[in-house]
Amino acid sequence: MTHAVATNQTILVVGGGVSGMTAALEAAECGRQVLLVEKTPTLGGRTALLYRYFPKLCHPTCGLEINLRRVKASRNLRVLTQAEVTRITGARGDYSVALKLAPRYVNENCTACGACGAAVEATIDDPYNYNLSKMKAAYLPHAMAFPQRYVLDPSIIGTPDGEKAKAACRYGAIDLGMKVESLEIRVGAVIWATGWRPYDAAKIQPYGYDRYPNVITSLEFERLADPHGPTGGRILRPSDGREAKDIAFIQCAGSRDENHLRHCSRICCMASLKQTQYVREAYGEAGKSTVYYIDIRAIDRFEDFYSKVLADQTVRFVKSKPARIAEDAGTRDPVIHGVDTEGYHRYATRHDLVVLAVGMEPSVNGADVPHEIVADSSGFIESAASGGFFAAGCASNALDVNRSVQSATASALRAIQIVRKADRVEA
Amino acid sequence: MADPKYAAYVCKGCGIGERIDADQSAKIAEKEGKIALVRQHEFLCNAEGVALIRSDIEKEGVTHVAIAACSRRAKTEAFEFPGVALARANLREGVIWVRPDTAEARETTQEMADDYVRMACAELKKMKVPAGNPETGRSKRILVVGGGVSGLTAAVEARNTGYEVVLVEKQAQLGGWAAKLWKRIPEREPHAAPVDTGVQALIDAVTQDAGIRVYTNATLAQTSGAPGRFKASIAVESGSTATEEVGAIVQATGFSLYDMNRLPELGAGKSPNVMDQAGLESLARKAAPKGLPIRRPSDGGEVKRVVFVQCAGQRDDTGKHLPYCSGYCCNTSIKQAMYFKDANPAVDTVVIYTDLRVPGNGEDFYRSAQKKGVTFTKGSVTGVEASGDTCRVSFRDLILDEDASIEAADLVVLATGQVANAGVDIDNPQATDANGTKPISILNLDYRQGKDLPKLSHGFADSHFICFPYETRRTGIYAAGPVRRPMDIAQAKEDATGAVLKAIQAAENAELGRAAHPRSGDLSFPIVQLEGCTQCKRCTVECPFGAIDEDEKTYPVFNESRCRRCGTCMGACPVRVISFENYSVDSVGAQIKAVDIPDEFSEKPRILVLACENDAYPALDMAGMQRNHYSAFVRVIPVRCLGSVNTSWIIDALNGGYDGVMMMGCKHGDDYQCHFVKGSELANSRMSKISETLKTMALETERVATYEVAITDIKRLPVLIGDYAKVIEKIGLSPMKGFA
Amino acid sequence: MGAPGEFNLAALARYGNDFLAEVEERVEEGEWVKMCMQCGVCAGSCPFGPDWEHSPQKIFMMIRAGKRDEVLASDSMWMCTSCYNCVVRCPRKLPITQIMHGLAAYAHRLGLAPKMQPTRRWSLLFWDNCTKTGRVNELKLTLGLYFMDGIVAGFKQAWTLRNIGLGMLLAKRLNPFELIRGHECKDKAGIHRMLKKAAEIEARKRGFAKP
Amino acid sequence: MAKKEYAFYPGCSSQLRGSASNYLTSVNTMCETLDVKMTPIPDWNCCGASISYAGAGELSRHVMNARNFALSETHLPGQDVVATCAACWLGAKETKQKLDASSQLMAETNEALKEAGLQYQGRTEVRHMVEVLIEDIGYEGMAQPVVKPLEGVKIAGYVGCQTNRPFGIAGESFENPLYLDKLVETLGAEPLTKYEQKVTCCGGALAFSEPEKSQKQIKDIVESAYDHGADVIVTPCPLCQANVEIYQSEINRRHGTKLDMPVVYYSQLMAVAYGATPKAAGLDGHIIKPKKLQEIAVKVVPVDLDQRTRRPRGENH
Repeated sequence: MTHAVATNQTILVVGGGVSGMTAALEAAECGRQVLLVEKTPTLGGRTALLYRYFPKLCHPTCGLEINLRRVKASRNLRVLTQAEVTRITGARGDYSVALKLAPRYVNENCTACGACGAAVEATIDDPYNYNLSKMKAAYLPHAMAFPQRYVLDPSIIGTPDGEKAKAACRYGAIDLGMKVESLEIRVGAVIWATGWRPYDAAKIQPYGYDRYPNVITSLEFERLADPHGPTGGRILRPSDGREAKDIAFIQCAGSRDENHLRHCSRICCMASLKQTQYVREAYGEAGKSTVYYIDIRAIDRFEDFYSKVLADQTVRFVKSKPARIAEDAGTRDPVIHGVDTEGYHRYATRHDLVVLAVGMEPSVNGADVPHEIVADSSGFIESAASGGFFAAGCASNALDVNRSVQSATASALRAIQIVRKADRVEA
Repeated sequence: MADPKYAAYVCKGCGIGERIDADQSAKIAEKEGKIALVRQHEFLCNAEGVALIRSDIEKEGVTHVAIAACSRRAKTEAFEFPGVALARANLREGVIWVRPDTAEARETTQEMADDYVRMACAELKKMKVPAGNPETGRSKRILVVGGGVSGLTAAVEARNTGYEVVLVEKQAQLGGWAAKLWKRIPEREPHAAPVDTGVQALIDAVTQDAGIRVYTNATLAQTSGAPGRFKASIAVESGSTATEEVGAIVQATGFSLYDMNRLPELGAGKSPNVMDQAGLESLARKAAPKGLPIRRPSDGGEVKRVVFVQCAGQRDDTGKHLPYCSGYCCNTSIKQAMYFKDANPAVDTVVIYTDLRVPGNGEDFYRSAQKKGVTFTKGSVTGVEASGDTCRVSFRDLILDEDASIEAADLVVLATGQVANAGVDIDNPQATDANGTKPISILNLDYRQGKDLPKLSHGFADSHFICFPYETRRTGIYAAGPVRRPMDIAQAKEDATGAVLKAIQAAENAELGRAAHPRSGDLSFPIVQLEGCTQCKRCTVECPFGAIDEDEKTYPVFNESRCRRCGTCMGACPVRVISFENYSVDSVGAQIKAVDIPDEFSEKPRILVLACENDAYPALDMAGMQRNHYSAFVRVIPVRCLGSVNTSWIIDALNGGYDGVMMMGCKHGDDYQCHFVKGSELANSRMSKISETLKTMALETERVATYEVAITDIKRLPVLIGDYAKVIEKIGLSPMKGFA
Repeated sequence: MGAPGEFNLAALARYGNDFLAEVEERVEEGEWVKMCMQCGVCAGSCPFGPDWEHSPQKIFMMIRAGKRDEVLASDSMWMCTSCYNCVVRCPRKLPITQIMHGLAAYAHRLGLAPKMQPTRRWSLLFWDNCTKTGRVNELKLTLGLYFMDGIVAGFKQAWTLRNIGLGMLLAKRLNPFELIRGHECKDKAGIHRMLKKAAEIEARKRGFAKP
Repeated sequence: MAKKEYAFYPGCSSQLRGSASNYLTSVNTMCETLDVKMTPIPDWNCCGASISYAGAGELSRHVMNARNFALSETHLPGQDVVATCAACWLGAKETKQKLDASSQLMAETNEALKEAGLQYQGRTEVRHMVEVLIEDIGYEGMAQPVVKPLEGVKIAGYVGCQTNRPFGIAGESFENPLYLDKLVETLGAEPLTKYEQKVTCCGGALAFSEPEKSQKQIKDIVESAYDHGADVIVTPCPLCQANVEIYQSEINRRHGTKLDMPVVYYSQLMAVAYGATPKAAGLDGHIIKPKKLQEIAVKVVPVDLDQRTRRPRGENH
């Protein structure tokens, strides 16, 4: 599908995470022509890497399955993966967009039989496990990947491994000669759904993420709990592979902090509350969770979930932003130092594992997107109603999945309003 | 349409050719499947293989295609043949990938493959290409119920998209709560000060647009019909009723404030100087436009000290007040404190909170208030006593860890929460809402299942689904704004915009006779043979979407465009008169019968697995992708929803000699994950009743088992299957073999 | 010393802005106090945290709660050893060290600081010492400190620490001649005039009575 | 004409015959080798240090520092003011920032300075000697003159507070600065990178007024150095150096410990590595003798070296 035809009645959606897929599908199911471009080799985005959603503790891949079915069923929606927008010119109702398509080295003949993966030896960091594990350099991103087609990592092109992969494929699906392609298309409206990235925990120096193996991020913790993850769903300590049963969750790791992210990332409180239930799921009464927080932001009916966790004997809450983490030289246990501000109680508490509830940073900061787009000082895009650009989901604000989908649905309508004006003009 | 012509294609790619005898499978398709045109191919999904099928369709007039290759979830873009009935036998993820590649496994693996070919052929014979719902929509107008910010936004956005709007507001004026505010919370940088509500501009846009018909002082006397042909009878002030035909509905009926008079302990009713946030807004609206300071209601005295009490009657665990958090109130108190600080920095303003909840850029707004000298105190208020013209606010200071009090507060503002105006609780029409008032119906739907939208928790008409916030249980009717979930103006506008898109989509789908989410675009629809119907009402009661009404003789009346194609009605029908063209009691029944059942001495049990196509079936696929092996004795049939499973399938299977039946559906209960809401729950209760029947058949109850399965259960499923196979081994093969 | 005339102490209301306003006007960096969000990072970061009664964040809350006497008479801010841990970690970028110093200085100016607080006396001694000649006279400073509590205590102190003194002497890091004539700036007089002026300006600006 | 020239602000403790005079000695030796000319600001005065807060007002402190700026602007135009003492650097840098940020404070300051017949234009840049080494000389530049790599010496890099916070050295973390380790490595010694007390406060400001509290800090700092097998602690701060070194005997007396850990300046390491005599490296200025360094310092310089390095150091003192 590298040759996507588009007109000024087409809506371009940038980003194939839950927000982008939603915006694209809702517009397409209203009968509009939509082109969805995704930078990575698969749709699904960040939520596909979560184990469960709060507050229902249901699985993100369940909704993803439905959305993928909708994608497969829709005749109005076309998808380009490994595609990036490099330039946008024109005005609302008629933009010309330059796309850069990275080579996959695997064509549509691929049946995802896995022979190439078995054949190559080289391994690379597995970004779908936040690099907690390695994967073959010929890979299917994950079990829910769409398109269901393998990818060759550029690092093995021109190496014997590349040739091994080619030799292993019986369907002529591997094309080592693929090059970067560029593509110029015309669209009427653009929806930015470029999502977010976890704030770089290493920058939060007092917590020693860069120095202590048993200090990890909330995103990495999701992978540890996930049966698809590097530990097959067991919560193991990076330092020694021991089961971590006494786990600390530190809120506002990078958020609400003028040294890092000024804004509140909204999701982290609920995410940590949810993760305390992973600990319970894994160990029952034997598990122990401690949440260090400033304010618990369990808004609207999320409060029910908070109350449930409050009642859980295995979970303890400490109103404190920890000052620093030290490491026990012998056991490599992280020791959290700080003060419980409700009455000023000093503590130095040892845990098996510390999970930093890292903040949400927009993946595309204002500088990287076309100048027509207005971004606030945090890098969140403020959809300018006057233009033909709209932000959806976490590109627009720190949002949970539910609110991201709302936001994406709304921006789909705004985009439709632009292109229908365009087709009026055409007619 | 021409006579059906059947063709079957057996793919040998991805190792199928090596692992099973494709010739044999092809022969089976021909002989047992009675398929005229059977072909084998080395690599069916490539361009040349697909071209072969295409040319058979064009040149040979093939109308029905069975593909024995990979899972129905794979290679969908290759195997897409518009206007052709398609059945797929899953020989890859479903057979060779879940079986060990060993000599001893070869025989059972071959049997597995052969059965799936038989099943696909049998299904194909029972399939028709759906023609689409004949009862298509006529109207694409959008009815908006409620004239507050959410409703006004919905109306304007619908118009901007080119759709006509009918707006019904029960009050005399438009604007709702927002029109009662002095200013609103900023949503853009610098988040430094309250901003204009912008509601007047919205009102003007609506009243000046000829494409929007506005009814004020009006309510819905009745709403009938379905997407594309809703009929709304609107009772207007004069007493007369107007009738409007609309394609879809946005319900933006907003909220009522939690009644502060239920909070005497916080001084409500004890002094006019104790008020809720709305009370303070009206004081501000009186004073601020004239540039006057807000004065004390009791005596018009100067206001020197204001205390804001957060979570007043909210986040309550005593059961007396609202258990939830309304989310917007922290920002609102910050905004209101700024009313005072911006006018006169000398006024003391204290916000007493337990958790300050200002997500996102609210943090900047919080910071701005601190800069202006608003004092924030983490504490829990224990009481407010009025004495003369001031109040004493007693609280526990949680930071200083001591009991404290603020004397001589001129105003005390209680941050009370939002109570949804969501109409009557259809499950319990007599129930009163959180304010103790008995709600009256808003939509007055003439639906068999009740007058209003089903409610979720705490009386809000929300969606239960995290990924699908607009999923409604009443197709074509979408809740927006605080009726759905507590929210502020900015969120309500966003929400209303999204809801309008869904409404437009529903109207468009109705016109084309297509299903709405989650089976978007599905052209099949339930067909009922009324002559066989026994008026048992199960379908009308059990339909999760209230799609089926009853006529005066209590026969079911299907409203296809309300229907979501889950098949729950089909599963419910004891006399099997409900079916879809491409999914019916027969199409599944035939697959069950097609399986070759070895005799009781073979030591080869057969276990029927009915798997939800959205979670259990993908999980089985992914188990295969991970090469997690499982028993060769199972035969899996994907179903739209466990709710669509008709008990007759189970009975027929057992009569036919199957040794056991595993039903794999989604989690049910409070946190249900069934995308048709009640499907898995209904299946579960139906199966609980089946044990009687089993006894009469002299069969062990273990022969039918239901499981809650999640899409992530790629490791668990093979284990479940293995364990169940052991159970069957233990109780022995079915005595029913050979009787069928 | 300036009793804060225009601040109505009598009617100092709990959780009112009176004391906060006083701090903002009269204490170095005092305008930052209101920006604290009570996260507690400063409290946990202070190396001398275990030694003091009120953590910085708690002192900020006490100021907002209008606890004027408790704050100004507190020994806590005198425990600050100027390590700036709290400053670099504060998520609201409050100059906490400076505020602690400012509060201490203000308490001292009002004569409310604990009289025998050793750091208060040490601080005064130091300033006095370094401004007398423009440079610190380390020997006089040390001796001055020893004899702060009188001759006897001084000799005791000097005796207990004699090895250190001796060591420093041997290491040529304590210069006995400093007693007679130590380091000093040439323009002492200029420095004194300059500091006198600075004190006047500061008093004028912060509304103190003339020093 | 030297490669680089700076206005030198030695500060009270590290002036001649001050408690850190050996710091000065070693800095001079080091600078000579690096061909860096340090001209003391004529008639410079005390910064007031952070501890003077109770007596000093805000403005008085700024005025004290501004006086030094004014003097350097007049007498050493265009040269950065370079301090070797953490407290001096911090006090001066804070004043510099405050005055840059507030024209009012600037005016008030100059109003006061006028009394001493001075005026500050606001052109001065304030830097620490460590910044000069890292940013102007660079690690390669520091490595180049090494004639006696400090082989086999295990060194704990103790940064302390005020060289590290609130300003710190550009590009270094407040919690885990690495420049001392890099420097130690540059000089051929073995850095103890895992040493976790590198930014612990020595309680210097309260050494006199709250001795037992500050000595508790010192105890941790020294004991941890022993735990990591250190031969010597290196620091950039005269207050840290003094406190951590001289109170060890007192701590031993109170706690019955046997602490005897030498504490030296980075400049001393460099001087020794550059071939300076023990005296020129200020090694004689210690209560706890840095034996390992002395051994290296007395070793004869191998002859097969270029002209520059064969010249004996420290004659001009």
